[in-house]
Amino acid sequence: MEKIFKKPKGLNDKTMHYCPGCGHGIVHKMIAQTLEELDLLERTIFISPVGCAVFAYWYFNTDHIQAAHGRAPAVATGLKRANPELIIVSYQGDGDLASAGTAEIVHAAARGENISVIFINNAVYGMTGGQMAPTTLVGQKTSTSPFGRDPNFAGHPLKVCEMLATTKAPRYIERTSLDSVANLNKTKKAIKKSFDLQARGEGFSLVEILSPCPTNWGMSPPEAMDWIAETLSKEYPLGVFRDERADTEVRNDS
Amino acid sequence: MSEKVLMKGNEAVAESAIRAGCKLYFGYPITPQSEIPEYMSRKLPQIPGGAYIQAETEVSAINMVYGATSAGARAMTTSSSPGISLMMEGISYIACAEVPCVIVNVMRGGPGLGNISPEQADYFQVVKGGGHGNYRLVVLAPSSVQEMADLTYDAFDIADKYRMPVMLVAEGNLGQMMEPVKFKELKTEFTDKSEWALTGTRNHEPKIITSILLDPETMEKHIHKLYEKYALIEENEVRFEEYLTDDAEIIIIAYGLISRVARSVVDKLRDEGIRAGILRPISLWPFPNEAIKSKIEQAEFFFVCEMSMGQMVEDVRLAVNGAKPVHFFGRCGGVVPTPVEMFDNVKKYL
Amino acid sequence: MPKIEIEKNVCKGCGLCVRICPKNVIVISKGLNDKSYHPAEYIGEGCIGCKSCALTCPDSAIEVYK
Amino acid sequence: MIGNKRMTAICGAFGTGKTEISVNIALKLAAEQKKRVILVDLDIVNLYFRSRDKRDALAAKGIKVISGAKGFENADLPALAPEILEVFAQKDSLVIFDLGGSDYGGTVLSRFNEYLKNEKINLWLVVNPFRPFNEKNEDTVAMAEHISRRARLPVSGIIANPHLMNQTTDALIEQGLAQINRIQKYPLKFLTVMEDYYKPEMEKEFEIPIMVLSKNMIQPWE
Repeated sequence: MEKIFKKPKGLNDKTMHYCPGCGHGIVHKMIAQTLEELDLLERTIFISPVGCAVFAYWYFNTDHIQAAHGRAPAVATGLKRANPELIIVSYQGDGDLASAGTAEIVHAAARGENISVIFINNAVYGMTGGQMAPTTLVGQKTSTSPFGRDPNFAGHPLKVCEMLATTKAPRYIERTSLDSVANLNKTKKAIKKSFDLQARGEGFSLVEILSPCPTNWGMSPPEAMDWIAETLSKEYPLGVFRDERADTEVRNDS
Repeated sequence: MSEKVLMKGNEAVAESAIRAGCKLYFGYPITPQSEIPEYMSRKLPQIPGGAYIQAETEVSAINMVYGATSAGARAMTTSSSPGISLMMEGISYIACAEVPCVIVNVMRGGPGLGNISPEQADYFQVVKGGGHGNYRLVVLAPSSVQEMADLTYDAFDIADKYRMPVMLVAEGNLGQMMEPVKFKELKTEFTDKSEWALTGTRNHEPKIITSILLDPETMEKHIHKLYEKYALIEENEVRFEEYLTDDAEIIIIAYGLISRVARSVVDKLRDEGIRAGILRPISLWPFPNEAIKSKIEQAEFFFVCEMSMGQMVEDVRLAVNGAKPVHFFGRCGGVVPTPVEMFDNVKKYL
Repeated sequence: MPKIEIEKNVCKGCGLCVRICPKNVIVISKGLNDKSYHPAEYIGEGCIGCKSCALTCPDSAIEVYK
Repeated sequence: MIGNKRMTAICGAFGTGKTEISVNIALKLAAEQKKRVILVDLDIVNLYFRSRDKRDALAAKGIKVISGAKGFENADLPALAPEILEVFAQKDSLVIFDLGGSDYGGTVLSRFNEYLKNEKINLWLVVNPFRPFNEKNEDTVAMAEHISRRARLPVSGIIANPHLMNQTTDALIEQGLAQINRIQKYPLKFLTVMEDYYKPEMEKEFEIPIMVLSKNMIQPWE
């Protein structure tokens, strides 16, 4: 009998600190599997964000750097420009990427930095205790939107893939989810495509992953997955937002 | 061609950084230092492995430096006062994570947006902290274009040696003025960084660069380790220059460009038979405390001149510790003190 | 016959594998593991080796054999 | 000096001495007292050490200075003053344009192309081979070509300004001038020498007209 699914080499044996049913663990595993499959583990620098994944470096068998809130794409830029041989995995949550670090992510994308951004969207601030995030849905109750997000005061959710896809440089942008077998497989495929493109030097890619936060949503993990399928992915449609190589011809004015 | 070239202070910083092996520059334009990114944007793309990146903000610029130097490269960023304020978050992270880097602050008038005229009012910010937490920066203050070049070159070595950020501070007019300058040779040998730099895990166990230490005892231990390093720097890296202080009864203390105004004041005082001299701190941290203390006995008084409301003067007072009077004269808002008014102010205390 | 092995003391009992299993052959155990979670448990038969449970497991606690 | 041209624009790399030379040309023309002299500071690139700093001193010598919007001389705000247009209307005036440094100095001039195409104008490139980006003649020529395209005007001559400030020597001037002389593409109009380093025999020795510069931009400790 052959073992057809085992723990990837990119992860060590520590038990992750995440809550039961948290999406971070699922995505960490996919990243590690993919780096192993593409034989990129030894070249990878993983950038952990500020958020629940701040300690991601406890679990990966790769080099690691921890970035300030929102700054991971800037740190990624520096690393990659210093050593283009490195594979840069910039891992960010929605508070980190879509709030504190909007400037960094927009401009790293606009420059077409040859990095892979894995963006975990769970519509809430996890680490600090379930406060409203830029991605929180209208009407969603959080510890700082106790009556539900009111668009008259707090505006509407920020859609990162759609926003970044308005710039020309990004090579690949896709939104996936973790709520079904089909979507798990699509997520894994998207991560693999992103890393592969980076290894080929093709430019910036971002995979946004709709991910459960059962604790702060106040749901059991299975209920949280159902909520992604029924509610969250209605606000954030899944799909590919960019999959083409940008025009890179240099045109000098006189 | 001549071995010397005529350069602006800002250009000298840029050229000297390149000679020190800095291949990566990340920055954002701000007057009065924009000649540095302009120079870098012309030169670095021509160097193998070199890159000039115009960051979206100074916040990003310092974090790009954090990434680049973590990969073992020599990298720098430069800005002027308001931009340096934006970098404070990153500087604190870099100090804690023990990564080397060089930052240049070509200071302008503040607070707030202030103006583009020269000032020295960022002393507190860069010498006393600025960012959060327990850390120090090595701060170097040149007074000529030649020193802009020399100290930039040295700053990279100091940063690598101690694995920490080093900041060069210059007044706006020092960045803008032109003087002949001679550069050092292109540096080709560097400190071995393989112990800590992020290069992938081919030949070693996973490495981590971080500034998060959750456990209070671990954090305290780390801060103690940083301060042991700082004690070593206070022992080894103090820099200052003296001018006619051997027999001086009036010790003028001034740094940066204003020390050159002070020099002409000392000459004028000497012409009148008044024994005055200058002690010019070159490293603002580590501060030349011992040098100042050694002048207490001979001094009638100390006279501190700054282009601020008086910031370094507090460190002078700490060093003198009440043993002799410490007088202060400063102009701020971008006004450069003239030799005449400095002279008149010294004479008030005679 | 395909089968899965769940590492009992790594499992946090989140139930995502139970939710996703197309053959309903995984259950939450009544007993506790070392970490005081009720871990997931393979009922011992009916696995088709589809790997869905391993794919969804956040703690990489499941290995699949075929 | 300026020939039969009513207008002269001074361009070149950063810090080659454009402002010093512009001010000196304006002073010399004003001293001749033939026509009204207007100095236009079009340096929107560099905000320190610009000729507008000397506005009052120059006004006393009969030179009108037009620079950034009034009241904003110290601002990091490179706006052009609307009164610039009057130089094209006042046909009896002599005009010196002090352009910004580098390739971009020409751009601002191009903004006034609709007026300039009806004017007689010198576009002179100041070269100091001891400055970055002027160290090699091919870089200097490339810059001249770039400025010319930007300004939509031909570069009509070079002003040699070889110096190392207070470390200038006769030998250094000679060495710098010899290098500039090797530029074939543009005619060398004259050599500039700061008054402290000028010697009357230089004119003969170097076989070139010399404009002696008086120092107008000084440091507070000088």
